[in-house]
Formats: sequence, C-alpha cells, structure tokens
Amino acid sequence: MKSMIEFAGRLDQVSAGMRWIRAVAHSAGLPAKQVNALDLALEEIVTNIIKYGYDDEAEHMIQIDFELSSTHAQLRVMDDAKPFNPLQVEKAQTLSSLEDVKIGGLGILLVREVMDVVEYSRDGDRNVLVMKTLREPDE
Amino acid sequence: MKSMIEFAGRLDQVSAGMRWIRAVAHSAGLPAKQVNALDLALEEIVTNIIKYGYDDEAEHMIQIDFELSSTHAQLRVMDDAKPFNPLQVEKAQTLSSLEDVKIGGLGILLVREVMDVVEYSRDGDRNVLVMKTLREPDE
Amino acid sequence: MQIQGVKENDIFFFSIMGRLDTQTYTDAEKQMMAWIEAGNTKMIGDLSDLEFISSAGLRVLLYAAKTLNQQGGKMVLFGVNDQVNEVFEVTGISNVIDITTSKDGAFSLFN
Amino acid sequence: MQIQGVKENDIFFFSIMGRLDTQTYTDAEKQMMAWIEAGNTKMIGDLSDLEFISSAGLRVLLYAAKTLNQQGGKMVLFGVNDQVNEVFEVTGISNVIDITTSKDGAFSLFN
Ligand SMILES: Nc1ncnc2c1ncn2[C@@H]1O[C@H](COP(=O)(O)OP(=O)(O)O)[C@@H](O)[C@H]1O
Ligand SMILES: Nc1ncnc2c1ncn2[C@@H]1O[C@H](COP(=O)(O)OP(=O)(O)O)[C@@H](O)[C@H]1O
Repeated sequence: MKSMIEFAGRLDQVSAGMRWIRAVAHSAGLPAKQVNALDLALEEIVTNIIKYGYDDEAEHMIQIDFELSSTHAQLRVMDDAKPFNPLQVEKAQTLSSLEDVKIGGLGILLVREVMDVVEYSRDGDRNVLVMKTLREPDE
Repeated sequence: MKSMIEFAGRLDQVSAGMRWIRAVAHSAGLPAKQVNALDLALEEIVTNIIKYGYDDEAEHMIQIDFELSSTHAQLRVMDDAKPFNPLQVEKAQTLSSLEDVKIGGLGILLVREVMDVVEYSRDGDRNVLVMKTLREPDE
Repeated sequence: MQIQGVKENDIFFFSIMGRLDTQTYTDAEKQMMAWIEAGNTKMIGDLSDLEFISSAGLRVLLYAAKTLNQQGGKMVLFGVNDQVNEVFEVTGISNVIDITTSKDGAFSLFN
Repeated sequence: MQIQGVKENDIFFFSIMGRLDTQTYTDAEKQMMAWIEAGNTKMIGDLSDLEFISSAGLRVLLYAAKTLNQQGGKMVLFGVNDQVNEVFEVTGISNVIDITTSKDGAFSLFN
C-alpha cells in the first residue's frame, strides 16, 4: 500500500497530516505502537518545517508519502524550506533535573528515538527526510 | 490540498480507502454531507471494480487521488480492470413496490445521485473515473 | 457495525449501529435472516445509531423486508440520520419500506 | 483535547484528555498557568485519558512542573498509557517529574 498527501506549510494544516497518517497506517494493519510513532515523527518534523524553515511569506507546500513493504513502513517528507538536516542537530540530553531544564529541543530527539531509520538528503531545492519503522516479523 | 492512495484490488483493502477518504476530506474542511458522499461513491466504485472488473487471479492495484479546489472536491479512481463505463449502465429505477424489487443495481445509481459530476474515460489499459462534488459558496 | 435484537410481545425490535457497508453487511444479513427464520414477522428497526449505509447495506434491509412481506409480515424503520435518509430517498427505499421518526410511530403501524 | 481541574483540600487535581499536541498545547498551557497563578502549588495530574502527546505537549507539563518547583510546589502525574510512557521515558521526563501508577500513589507523594 502507498499513499501521499500534499498540503500548505501552515500550522492550521498540520492536523490534516496527522489524520491522514493515522488513517493510512491503521488501515495498513500496523499496530498502535507504530501508528503512534509515525504520527509523532510526522508532527514533529512538519511543525519544525513550518516554524523554522521558511524565510519568506510565500505559500509553500509540504509533500509526504507513505509506503508499506513487508519489512517496514516508510514516511518521506519533502519540503522547499531552507536546507536543514535534523541528523546534524546535536543529540539533546535527556532531562536530568527540573531546575536545569530548558524547555524545548525535544522534538528531533523524539523522532530519532521512535523511528528505526532516519535519512536526510537535499534534492535540488528540497529537503527529503526518510523515516522508517521496521515491522515485527509476526505482524 | 491533494492526496493519493494505492492499494491492492481486494475486498479486504476497501476499508483502507474509506478510512483514507474520510480522514482527508474531513481534514480538508468539507462538511459531513460531502465527506459522506465521497465515502459512499468511493465504496460503490471500488467494490464494483473488485467484484466485476478482473478476469484473472493476478494482483491488481487501484489508485485513487483526491484534490480540493476552491470550487469543488474531486476524486479520481484509476484501475486496470476491464473497460467499464458506469455512465452507460441504464439508470436504475427507483424502487416502487416491495414485491417487484430485484435486490441490487443501486450502487451506480447512488454514485450518480450523490456526486455532482461523474466523468469516465479510458486511458490506455486503465479506466479513469472522475467524480466531483461542488462546494457551497459559503464554506 | 453492531446489531442487536429483542422480542417484546409479538414485535421483534432490532437496532443496527455503526457502518452498514461492504465490510459488514454479511454479518448483519446472517443475523436478520436468523431472526426471520425463527418465525418473527413483525419487525421494527432502530437506526438511530446507524452512522452510514451503502448499497451493500441497503440490500440487507431490502432483502429482509421483502422476505417478511412474502410471509405476510412487515418491517418498519425509524431514527434515520441525514446520510441514511439521503440514500433511502434517492433509491426509493422510502417508497417500499415504512420509515417513521419515532419508535412510537413505528409501533402504531402495527395496530 | 480537554482539560479539567478541581481542588480537594490543598491539592489541585487536573486531568488532560485526548491529544496534547501542536494543535492543542496553547489551550492546555493557558489553563495550567491560570491554576498555578491562582496559587495552587501541589498538583496531581490524571493522564488516564490522554491518548497522545508530542513534544509540544511535553513543554506544557515541563513548564508547569518547573514553575511549581520554583515556587516550592510540586506536580505528580499518574495513569500514563504506552505512547505517553514511551515519550516520557525517551526524553527523560520521568527523571524530573514524579509519575505514579495510581491516584493513591500520587497522593501519597504529598504526605
Ligand atoms: N526544518 C527546520 N529548519 C530549520 N531549523 C530547524 C528545523 N527543524 C528544527 N530546527 C532547529 O532545531 C532545533 C531543535 O528542534 P526540536 O528538537 O524540534 O525542538 P524545538 O522545536 O522545541 O526547539 C530548533 O529549535 C530549530 O532551531
Ligand atoms: N467495474 C465494473 N466492471 C464491470 N461491470 C461492472 C462494474 N461495475 C458495475 N458493473 C456492472 O453494473 C451492474 C450494476 O452495478 P451496481 O449499480 O453497483 O449494482 P450491483 O453491484 O448491486 O449489481 C453490476 O451488476 C455489474 O454487472
């Protein structure tokens, strides 16, 4: 099974992406843990693109595709925002004391933790982020 | 907003299409009436392709895309089943007496009634069915 | 989809909840036919919690109504939502099966 | 997302239901900060009906817990589901906010 969605890079569009991935991943027969992982990773990445990626006020589109194979489920997020490789962000420290907590910086950490594979590439003027979650052999 | 899904032409896959269109049409901000119309039309058409369209046991794929514009929401269903134009099916009579009812033949009627525009074309070895529902000006 | 039924005196009440579509109509049909084969001839169906119906779902209702009719019985439905109502109107189901707005209304059609 | 709260003696109980994510965190944050500004320092949060949390949701909990902490107060959470638990574990929230399995357990941390 394959699916794709394209929507404007605006915060009011993010929930469309979440609803889409949940419907599609669930229909594909993935267990709740993986549906949640895909949902979470997508929310974090898409929100970041919209919050940090655009340098102008023009309308930008974000394109996402989902693919299910026998071994894994894959999300690919493509945006025309400025070049940004989340894998180069220094890995956030897990929290250790409430006084020292700086609020924020946990989104990319979460993506890397809940996804089994994350790969970044720049393709022309687009960021391409591929995220995979491996399927359990007994699914 | 745009979205696409592709799945195997098997009855156990139909609910994936329904979940997908509901999530996407709802996220696109369409009112319940139109979400239901798209859901219904898709179920009827996809089920028919699977029930009547294939002459062999091979695995076939069905591809569906959804597009929202300011004036309408559009579904396009593409299959590699045998040529079939639902617009050439003689329009079913609405039911008039319970004794004379022959069970069946209501699917295509429903599609034509709940959709504002239905267009068929054959593209190479594929059937292409475009269905539109017009948006209310005040949406 | 869920389907439930209970007999009250000589009338059999049933309700269908959720989606009645290609995925679910066979279960509903088996249950409806079992109730009819058990000898019920007067049936009232509560569709208040039926969210969505497609042509596969219509077949179940039509087939049951037609069978009851052949046996001198009858089926009355009530509580249809907008989606179900549109499907009933467009196909003409409402011409051949009695539809009422309330349970009382349905009940009165048997007296 | 829905958020509710009630004061019982000196402890303020709240519950967050649904999804706590980018779409909903500002509403939750406003409510939490209003309760804290009203002078509540001991807070117990029931997350039994919290279905899903993302980093935007974490910020709300962290910010509230940190503020309470600075005021000599404390926040304890209970009833986390698998998704919430994974997010708490991976980010280390569970190192800095007390999480218990039951309301009683949460309550006992204030005595
Ligand atoms: N698409 C992006 N474009 C540019 N910078 C980004 C992008 N995504 C993330 N960043 C940067 O990486 C930082 C860490 O992101 P994240 O872990 O999601 O936490 P947060 O958004 O809470 O800061 C952000 O603060 C931002 O500076
Ligand atoms: N994709 C298709 N390929 C071939 N024949 C079809 C296709 N879809 C519908 N048909 C034919 O059109 C008839 C009417 O279809 P429909 O109105 O959906 O009612 P039903 O499926 O209940 O017969 C079907 O019985 C079938 O013979």
